[in-house]
Amino acid sequence: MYRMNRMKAVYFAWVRERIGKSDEEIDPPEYVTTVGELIGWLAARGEEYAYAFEKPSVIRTAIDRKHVRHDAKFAGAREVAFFPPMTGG
Amino acid sequence: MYRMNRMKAVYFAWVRERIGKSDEEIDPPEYVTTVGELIGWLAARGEEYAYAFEKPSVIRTAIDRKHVRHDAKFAGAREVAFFPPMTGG
Amino acid sequence: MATVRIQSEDFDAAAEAAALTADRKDVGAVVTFTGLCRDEAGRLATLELEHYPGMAEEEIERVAAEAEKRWPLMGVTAIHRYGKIEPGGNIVLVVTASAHRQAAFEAAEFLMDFLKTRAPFWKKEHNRDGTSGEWVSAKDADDAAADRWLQGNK
Amino acid sequence: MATVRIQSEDFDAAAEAAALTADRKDVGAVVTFTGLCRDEAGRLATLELEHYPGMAEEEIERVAAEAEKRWPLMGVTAIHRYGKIEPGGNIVLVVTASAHRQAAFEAAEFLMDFLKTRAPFWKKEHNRDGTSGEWVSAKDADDAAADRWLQGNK
Repeated sequence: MYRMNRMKAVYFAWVRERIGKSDEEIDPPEYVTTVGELIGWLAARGEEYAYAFEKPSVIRTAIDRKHVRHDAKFAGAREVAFFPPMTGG
Repeated sequence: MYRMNRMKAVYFAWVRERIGKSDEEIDPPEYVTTVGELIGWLAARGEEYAYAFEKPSVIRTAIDRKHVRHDAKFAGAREVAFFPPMTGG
Repeated sequence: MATVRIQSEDFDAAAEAAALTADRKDVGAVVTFTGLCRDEAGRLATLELEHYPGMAEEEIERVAAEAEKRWPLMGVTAIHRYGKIEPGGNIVLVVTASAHRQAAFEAAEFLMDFLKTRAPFWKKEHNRDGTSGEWVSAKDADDAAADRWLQGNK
Repeated sequence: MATVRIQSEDFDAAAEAAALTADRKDVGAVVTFTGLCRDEAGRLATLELEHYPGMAEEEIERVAAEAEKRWPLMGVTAIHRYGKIEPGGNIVLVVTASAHRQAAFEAAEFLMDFLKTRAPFWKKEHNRDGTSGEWVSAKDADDAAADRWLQGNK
């Protein structure tokens, strides 16, 4: 059966370090529609995820390489990214 | 007799061109005490000076290489400069 | 059209600035900003820059395009390095060219402010004492610097 | 202590910027401003810069000293050329170095704003059609740019 929600999750900096991987395929259930809800769903996957997402408000998110807010819907996304506030420049 | 007011006058840009010289010794009378009054006195020295100083308000002045306003007194100055607004940079 | 590069190799600020003015005589002002790695009073051994490949380039291109919309620029170059950088080394370069100085200055500041807060880069510090360092925290001051452009209060 | 030079020869912006960061690892930001001669849509053949020898250097030194008082700078260089300059050629260079970007940017803008309105230089245009040109008029916008630093509204 074709699943709309199958996508790649990518993690950077201490989010990546806490989870212990830089990316993975995820397949969230249909009632999860925003990236904010996705953070909540991911946080329940295990200790390392709970640690990475312990303060959801500091997590920045991108859908298909564009910054989005936590209330953005991810339907149709190929890649959703989670990372700390940026410190480049 | 020792004269306090003997000094060098220097001219730049179109002030220099209109007067026709870049510097000269001047010896203004004692009742001339500010650079503004000096402009008035110089303007009376001839046609070329009248032309150079026809609009006193646009003339910028410096005493001993420091910007001063027209109401500055020049007693003791060695060098008084007259020039248009600056256009460097 | 801006030139944007994400690379681990060092850059040559002078060559990039020269490229923006080569063969043209209408540029009156070039502003070059170089961000360098500080040693933090001798504590820091290396700075490690992680980035989001693909998005880093796209995001800086978006910021550069916005700068070109806001100011009459004749050239924009932005280069950001990733990987390990030693104290004294270059991290980021922004070059702007315009007929007049105000546009060049403001656009360069704008680019740096947004690059700091929007370009997906993260710095990790490795210390001289061998401890492997903290991820650098984002600064409220940087968010405030970026916000001033949104509020039109500059 | 600022480096100030008034010269007819060209300058090397990259070498001047490099000199400010050589052998030190506490500089985080270098801003370089280069002002160039525009050809004014092909009209201009040469720009002639007259200056007040002695005062030009002293006045720029005073402005640089004021910048060093206002911002925590690790280096300041200002070079202004005089004589005949062709379109595309360099006129003025300002380089500022600091730990942080805001100080470097603001100090460079401050220096340029005051250099424009206080340094005793005058530009005369020589045109391609052989007419010998007008003295460039000072711009109200430049006075306004300098004034904003006095009123503390930046």
